Amino acid sequence: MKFDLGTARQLRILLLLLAMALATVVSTGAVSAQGEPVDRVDPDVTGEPMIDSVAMLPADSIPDEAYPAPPTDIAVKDTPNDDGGSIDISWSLSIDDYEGGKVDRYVIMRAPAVNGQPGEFVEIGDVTGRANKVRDGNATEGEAFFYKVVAVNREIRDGVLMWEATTESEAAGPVASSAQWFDWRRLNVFVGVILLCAFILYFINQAQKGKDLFIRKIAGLEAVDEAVGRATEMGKSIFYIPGTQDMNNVQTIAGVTILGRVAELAATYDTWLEVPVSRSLVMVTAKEIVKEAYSKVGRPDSFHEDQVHYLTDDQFGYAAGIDGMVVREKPATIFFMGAFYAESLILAETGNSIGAIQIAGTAMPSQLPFFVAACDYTLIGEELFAASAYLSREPKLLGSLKGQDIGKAVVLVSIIVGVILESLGIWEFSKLFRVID
Amino acid sequence: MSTRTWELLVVAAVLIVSTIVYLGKVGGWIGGVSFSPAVSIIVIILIFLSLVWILVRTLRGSLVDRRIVFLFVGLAVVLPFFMSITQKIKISPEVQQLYDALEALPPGSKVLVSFDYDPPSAPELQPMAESFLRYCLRSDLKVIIIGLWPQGPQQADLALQIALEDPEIQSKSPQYGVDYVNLGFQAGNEFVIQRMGANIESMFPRDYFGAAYRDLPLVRNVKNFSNIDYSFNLSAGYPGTQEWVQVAVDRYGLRLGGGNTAVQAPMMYPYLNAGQLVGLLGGMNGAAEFELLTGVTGKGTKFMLSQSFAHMIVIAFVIIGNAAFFASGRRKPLEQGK
Amino acid sequence: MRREIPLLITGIVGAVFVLQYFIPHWPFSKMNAWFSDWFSIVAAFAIWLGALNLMKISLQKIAGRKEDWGYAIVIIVSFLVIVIPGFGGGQGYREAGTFFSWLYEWVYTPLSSTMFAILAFFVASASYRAFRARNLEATLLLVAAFFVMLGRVPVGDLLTGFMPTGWQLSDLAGWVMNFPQAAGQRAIMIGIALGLVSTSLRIILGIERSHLGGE
Amino acid sequence: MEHLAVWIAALLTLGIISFLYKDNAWYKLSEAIFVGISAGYWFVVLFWDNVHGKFWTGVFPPEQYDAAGNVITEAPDYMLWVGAALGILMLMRLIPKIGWISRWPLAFIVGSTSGLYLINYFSSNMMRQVQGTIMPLFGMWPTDPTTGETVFQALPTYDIVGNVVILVGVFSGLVYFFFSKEHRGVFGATAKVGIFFLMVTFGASFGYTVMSRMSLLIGRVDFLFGTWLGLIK
Repeated sequence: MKFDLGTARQLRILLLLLAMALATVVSTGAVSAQGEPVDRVDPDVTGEPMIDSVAMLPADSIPDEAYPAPPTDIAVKDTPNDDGGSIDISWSLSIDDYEGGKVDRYVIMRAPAVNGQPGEFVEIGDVTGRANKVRDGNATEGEAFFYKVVAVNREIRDGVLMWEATTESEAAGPVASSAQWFDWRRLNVFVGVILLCAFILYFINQAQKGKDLFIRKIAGLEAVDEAVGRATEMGKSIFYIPGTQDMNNVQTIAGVTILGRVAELAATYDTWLEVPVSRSLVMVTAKEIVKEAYSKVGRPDSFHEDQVHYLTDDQFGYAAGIDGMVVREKPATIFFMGAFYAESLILAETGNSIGAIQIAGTAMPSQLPFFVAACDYTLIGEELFAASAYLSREPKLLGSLKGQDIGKAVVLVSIIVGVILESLGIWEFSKLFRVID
Repeated sequence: MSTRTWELLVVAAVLIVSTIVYLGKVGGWIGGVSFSPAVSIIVIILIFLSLVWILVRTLRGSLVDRRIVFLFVGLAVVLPFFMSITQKIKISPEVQQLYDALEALPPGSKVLVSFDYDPPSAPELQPMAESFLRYCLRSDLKVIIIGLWPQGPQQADLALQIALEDPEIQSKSPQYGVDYVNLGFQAGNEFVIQRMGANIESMFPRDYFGAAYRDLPLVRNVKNFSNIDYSFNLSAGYPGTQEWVQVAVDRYGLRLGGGNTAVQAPMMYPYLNAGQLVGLLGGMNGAAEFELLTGVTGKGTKFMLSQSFAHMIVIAFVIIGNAAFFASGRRKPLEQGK
Repeated sequence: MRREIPLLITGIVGAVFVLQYFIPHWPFSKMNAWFSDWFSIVAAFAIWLGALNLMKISLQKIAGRKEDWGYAIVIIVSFLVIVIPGFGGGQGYREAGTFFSWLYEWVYTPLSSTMFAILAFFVASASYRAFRARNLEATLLLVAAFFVMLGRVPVGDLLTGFMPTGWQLSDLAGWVMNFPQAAGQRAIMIGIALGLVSTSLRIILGIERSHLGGE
Repeated sequence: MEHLAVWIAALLTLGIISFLYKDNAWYKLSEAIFVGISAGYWFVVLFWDNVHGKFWTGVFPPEQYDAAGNVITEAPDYMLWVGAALGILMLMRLIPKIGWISRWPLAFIVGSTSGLYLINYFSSNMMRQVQGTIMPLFGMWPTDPTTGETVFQALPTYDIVGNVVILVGVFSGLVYFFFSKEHRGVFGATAKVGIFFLMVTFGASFGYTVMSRMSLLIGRVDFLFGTWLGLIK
């Protein structure tokens, strides 16, 4: 097998895109690597006594000692690893800010920069006392701003706001938000994906060079031939159910890929294959695939448009439809390959009750027990994805299975090493796998 | 008489009896039925005896018709509705965790509730929705409702109506738009979650009733998930808790509790174990436990007796099937009854 | 051309979707939103194909007077009964009080809920007929199922009330769910993730292409 | 109307349930209504939500005014035309001669799905799960804040057993999924243990599914005997 033009071009484009991404990452090297998490901003007042009415006393009647010390060390910076429009503000708490102290909350003020000097400050939100950072998510990208943090002490008696004593910090800035070209918090995922893809591509390449790759027997797939053969002997039809999800589910894609192999067999044996589907897009795809399979084995005339037909998008409408068809037509063999939900049970039990040979495959853990119980063979999880490679025996696809196995080996080794290190009190290793920052 | 005649007679009888009962309900001369404890016990004994009869039949070598199994399931679910037996419900740790996290929220915290289910799953999820909303409104938590399933917001509306009937909540007279808001449905599955992570308004420019996002005081300043203190996802499939974990929790660090149909719940345990979920309500049982914690008895608790009976029946049938299987020398297939 | 362009589209779109995860900058930050909108719109167009197909099959049944052709008429009529008020009702088609919402509440909801509910019967019948302790694996499956079924309803603790706290059925069920069950789920999950990554990669690179059909 | 509604709902419910007895005319009628109604329902909903709600109002935003009467109409989003174009290409399937064009939107959907799934599953279902499995088996090593010393703090037995079970389960379960090695010897034995764990998982799933299904049936019974016949107190 050789890469044809289409694939080679695609590979080149992929590489180009990757290179572009890397280049931009390098060129904007100024991006900070440590994206420290910032507390949530709560622009609304939370956790404070309810104010029913306001009876503000004049400012001169507020006792002097009521004014809190200002917050200090206001630090403003562009939020790292984002697409711009956001600035992080942090500060050291006012020395009067402690449980029962003189700070109820902090009000954040913002002013646009005019010739490098702050313009008019307006309130943009507030946080409760003891909080020392917020994120301003409304800072237009590229515009410079100054920020001030105001400590607020309030007197509330019986739900009536009596007075509000405020002390402003110094203004900090100017700072402008900008967008970054690489999210450094996701570097580990990036490396992981690249590594796994590299394993897979390496073995695909090896396989193409003719290296013999061993793949163990998968019982469910060994039985496909037999199941199609039995339908032929009995002169009955084969049903193929590619799950109930749409083409935006990889399980469905795996399902329709396997359909291609089954359709080839059915066409070879000249056995009627029926594919009722529950999504229009799946219908479109499945038709293409079955048609292709029939012409591949030289029987394009045996293909009927209605072999693949749509019932309804509705899960149970679909199940009810299939149920009726199974009971009335009594197929000899039924395949269930793809993503299933609750309907799996109705389908598998009904098929079982008419005595059909059933081969199922899904990566839906909740539906596996029923397939395991009511079907003759079941492909569990990853085996579904391996199926198309296994059935086709195409070296490229088998190579990718080998690559997956290497990925699995890495996972196993990492788990063992990680558990040992962690049990010895060394944490750093497991952090390599963290996804949240 | 032929089978056909019998069948028609039964259908006619069912229709006539239900018409009479219905007329009785409308006219008010037939009320609710309730068994006395003695009758309840007799009914239980009868069910048990007939199960023994099935066991004997099966041991003799033929599986009973599946319709008999169906009949038993029906009885096991219907009869407990009329029995008055109270059960002791125990709180499981995952429900407790969810409740504790909720309880720790200060009043005024914003809670995002996503309704990702449709009426068929309502028996399991609606009780959870009702008691969750009731708890939030009682504790002065601000509730923001969305739906990733088209029917979700309708279910939310139904649950809200029930919650708002609560006298304690009525005394607070919560206001739409200030204390709770229903942003409606948006198509796009996990993409919706992802875009909410950047900007919620861009996904829900108007609420379920057509008001603009920026005109709703509760959400006016809620830009994205960083402004949400807690979230709860009622899920019956795709898109659901798995997508919320993958996108909202893992990418945006949202704090998420899950309310799942029992079918989905087992898949959520690895997420729970890895700390991606703060707690989990699984199925009717989870709903009943949560009701117990929040101190309001709702449908979850009411339905638990039927649930217990149904489980017992299923277990009984597994045992009967296996007893026959072993008695018949293991491998020999049983004759399919008809 | 018929084959190369789709392959190219798949490859580029796939690669962009992988990259956008790592690149917060415009236009990658927007691509996700665009693609999701596009997907919704394409799906809405595609259902025309499905609906037309359903109508065609039903009409063929009626025209050919095939078995049960009467029900095909019912399918077409009920399709029209909901579609006409659905489109005729304008934007507020599903507001409370409309005929569409009435159909939804009193026809669609009971039908779909009951479809779901009759699964309870099948599950019981499957337990009676299919779940056999044939070997050690099947026995484990059954034992785990027992623990969970009994432990998750109050009756389980009633039966094991004599046991000390922490060893009652609900505790055991909790243990099964939290540890062995979670471990198995996690193994399946990781396996599926690997399979998905590999399948997706093959699709993006155009190695797996049967879903696009032939020339 | 209310009486009619509840009767229709009840009769349709009984119609579906009657399938349990056998395939019959009442069931077939209910089924046909269901197939038609549900196909129509999604047809309508997808049109309004996606074609109208997303596309139409996106490219032709309706005029809007804020409380002060200022125009706040959103700018049209021209990118949505691409989606419509893809959708129309999809419909080309109806014209056999140029039906092949419909592969373009298909390729688009398959491509975007693959890319998105690749990343989502890799990060959440692999990286995160590996991280979740890596844990101290026997205890923690916290640092005492007063003395600065690191001390060993053993976990309760319950957690140690649990941790070991998770470790063994995940490890052996993954070994079962190895495709490129024959299940023989120690490797085979580990894979066997893996199968045991998978079976326990399936058993638990089965138990939970029973729970779920029974709940849904309970919901219907509540409708029939409560809402319809009013027999439940």
